[in-house]
Amino acid sequence: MSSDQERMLARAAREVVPGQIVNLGIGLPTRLFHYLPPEMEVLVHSENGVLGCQPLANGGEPDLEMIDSGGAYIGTRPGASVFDSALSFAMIRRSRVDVTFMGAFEVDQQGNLANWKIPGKFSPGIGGAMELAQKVDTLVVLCSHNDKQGNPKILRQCRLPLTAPRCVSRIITEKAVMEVTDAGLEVIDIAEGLEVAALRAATEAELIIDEHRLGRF
Amino acid sequence: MSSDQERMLARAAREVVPGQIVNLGIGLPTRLFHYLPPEMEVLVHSENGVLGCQPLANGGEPDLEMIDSGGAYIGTRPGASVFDSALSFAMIRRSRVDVTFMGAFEVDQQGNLANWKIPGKFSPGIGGAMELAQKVDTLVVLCSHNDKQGNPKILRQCRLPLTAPRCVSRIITEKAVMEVTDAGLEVIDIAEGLEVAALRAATEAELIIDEHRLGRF
Amino acid sequence: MTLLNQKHTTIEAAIATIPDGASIMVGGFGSPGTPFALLDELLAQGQSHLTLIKNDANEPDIGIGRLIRAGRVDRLITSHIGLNRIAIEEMNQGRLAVEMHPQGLLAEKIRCAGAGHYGFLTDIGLDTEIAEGRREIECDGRTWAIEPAIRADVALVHADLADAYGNLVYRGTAINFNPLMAMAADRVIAQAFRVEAPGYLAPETIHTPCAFVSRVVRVDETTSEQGRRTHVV
Amino acid sequence: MTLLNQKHTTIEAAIATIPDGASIMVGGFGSPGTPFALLDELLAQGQSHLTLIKNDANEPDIGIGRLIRAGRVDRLITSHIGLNRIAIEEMNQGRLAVEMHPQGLLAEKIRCAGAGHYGFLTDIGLDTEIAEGRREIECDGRTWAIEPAIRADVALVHADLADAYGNLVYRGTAINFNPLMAMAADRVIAQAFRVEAPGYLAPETIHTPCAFVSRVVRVDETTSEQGRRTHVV
Repeated sequence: MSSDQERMLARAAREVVPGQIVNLGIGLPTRLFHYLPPEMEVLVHSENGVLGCQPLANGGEPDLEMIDSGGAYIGTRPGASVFDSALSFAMIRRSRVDVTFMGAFEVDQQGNLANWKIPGKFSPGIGGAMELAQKVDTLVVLCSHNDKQGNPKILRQCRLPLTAPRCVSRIITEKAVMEVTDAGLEVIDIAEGLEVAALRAATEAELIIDEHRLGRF
Repeated sequence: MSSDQERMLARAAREVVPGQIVNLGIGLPTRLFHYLPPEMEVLVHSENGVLGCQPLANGGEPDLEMIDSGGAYIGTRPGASVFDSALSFAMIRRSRVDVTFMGAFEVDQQGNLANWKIPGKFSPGIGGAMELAQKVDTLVVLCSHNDKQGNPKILRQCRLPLTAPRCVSRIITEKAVMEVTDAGLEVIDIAEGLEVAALRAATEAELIIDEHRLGRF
Repeated sequence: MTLLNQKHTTIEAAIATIPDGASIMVGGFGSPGTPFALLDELLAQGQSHLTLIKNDANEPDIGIGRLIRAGRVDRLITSHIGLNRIAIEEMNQGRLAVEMHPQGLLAEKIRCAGAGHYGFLTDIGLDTEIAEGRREIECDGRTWAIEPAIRADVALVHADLADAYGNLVYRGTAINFNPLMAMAADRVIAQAFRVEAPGYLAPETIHTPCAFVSRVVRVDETTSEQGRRTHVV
Repeated sequence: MTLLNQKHTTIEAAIATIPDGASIMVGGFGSPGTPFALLDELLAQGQSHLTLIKNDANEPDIGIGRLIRAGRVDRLITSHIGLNRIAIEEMNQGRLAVEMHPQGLLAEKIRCAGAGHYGFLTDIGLDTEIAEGRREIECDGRTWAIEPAIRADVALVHADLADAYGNLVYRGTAINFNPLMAMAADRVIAQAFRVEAPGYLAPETIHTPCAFVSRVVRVDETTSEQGRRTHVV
């Protein structure tokens, strides 16, 4: 994992309040697991049917019937429960999951999210992302600021098929932490050492920046 | 219990095949419990959420959280399960209950059943009767042939609000066992000592009777 | 939602969050699963103009029967009230509005709210009196009735065991409507005979995961109605 | 339904009841809960033109991946097939018809058939690509999509423990779609690591009551994929 990713995860962990129920999407968000202190009373929900996931102890023998939705073998912490897929998504649709962290192909200044399909290239199915995006109160996107070709992923308007409209609360990239507000994308934190002009140049969306209140991470 | 009722229950018990799942309605049908031999592998379903009810042993201390839908304290037999009301009725609507026995205010020669409401007099609510009547493959009505005033209960056409249309398979009264067929109500068995003419006189519905094949009970 | 570490509280504090006019789901089929202690506290605190949603009306002198007698219930959504002559009288006198549903549809309407849907399409009760007033639609050449989900502000549920996060385990036929109501209400208050530390309950044995539960209180097995009554349904 | 005392049988006899062209629900999210032994027997017996309903497509060399590779599957109803490149290829080449649903809707459509309804009304996916082709209706001033239930001829499920009547207990995240599919298919074949005498399982711990299960077979924990694979999802 790159140091950028480590910094993003450490920042993302600060979004979690003790006592919350948290869902972690496939990819980078799953790694957030390791940034929540073990003593912190947080239950990690995984949509395949478990509440209270915990990283498997290093070298621990995996239980072959215990995985998270990303396919990793997991353990459970005290207070954990397992249940069927209908109950798991009832929990999601009833907004009983407090926060979900997800990756993104594109996210825009209205809070629209696209992270499941690239027509003609990538369409393995939407899995559980749509219901998580639409129904969890706080959705935090955790993604690189630009794609591998350097194109912005933080857009004025998503071009790919949406996972859900107007669902994103916050975006955390290696360059900035942004909040989706009625007025647009407000930058809360900017990466240590990064100039505001450089951030704007790497971003297609309009950014609202108050340099006096800007945090660093 | 009258000897008529005992005879009806003994006859009704012959409708049950080992290995079946059986639901017993409130009132007389509940008593059928005691006519199924304990060694017979039958699971009694009660719609409040139990499969595998068993009469409480005489003088046995009741478990205050174990009742059937009629409110009687019950025990369970090997293979029993308990579950919530949604699952209990899923079982009913998916026809996973093989046979249900019910009382009746009125039943008619089309197999219509009325057993839940007497407008202006009796309307405590339908409870679970409607779904049982509509969805269980074999519905056996267990009722007196006439009401307390001597009026027929086995009619050409029900007059009270229906529990479900065309749902009854068999009717067992103290006077006869009748099968609902496309041609009408066919008498299978007649009470020991009862004349066919007397049966017809006590019945409003048209009865199909083949005296050569008539059983006695 | 309530934070996990703030759910275990007193019965007084839990019930004090319920306002006048609240819609309240109440677990139980007859006595088993009825949260008697929570209901008695609600009676003591005095909330009124309540809408109750319960399979039945208990009996005149226990459970929601006491609330109905005390004139605290404006409206009851239920399946069968045959064991409570007072509720029937109040209904017939027009002092208690009663909405009746077939029992399985009532369970499913509650579960449907708990699953986050608007409603479901059923063939139960077509061509009967129950069908009156229901909206019907054609799908795949057949007629189906739309049954809207039933939600509530509050659910009061009874469990056998709980942990401090609000995970619940029911017992016997006391399960009935409790897990469904725990999904369907905005605020869920659970009573249990024991409230253990998280980790006490095996993950596979939990009937209602804590995500659905807002408050959990311990009630005494020997002094609540659960431990004494021989009345049922 | 199958009589209680005639459910415990051999894997060969159980699978032999499945005809060509059957629609088959298959439990499992990734490997946990996938009935590998039943699927391998289905592969061995040769049934073809199957419609499969499963959360995912397993991986190319295990579970339903083997059936897809062998050209035995005409159609797959699923939520995500990202871990099976062969299934994606077959789909892109037009040799495998794939119908995708959001995972929670797929679960709920199956559960809805299991509850005996036609369908349910949801707001999930309104104003997205998923909404295309769905019928929508207005209720209480809002728009809802009709999601029809999904049923099947057969369900193949994996349990940890069973009894001879077909009562099932699942373990860990191997629960997932199994109890829902057991409700929704006309014939349900369950595999379990142990099949005990009725009475062995405590009534409160049973996840799927035997009423929903047609056949139960014991499979060996150490030789089935459940016991060996490290592949997941």
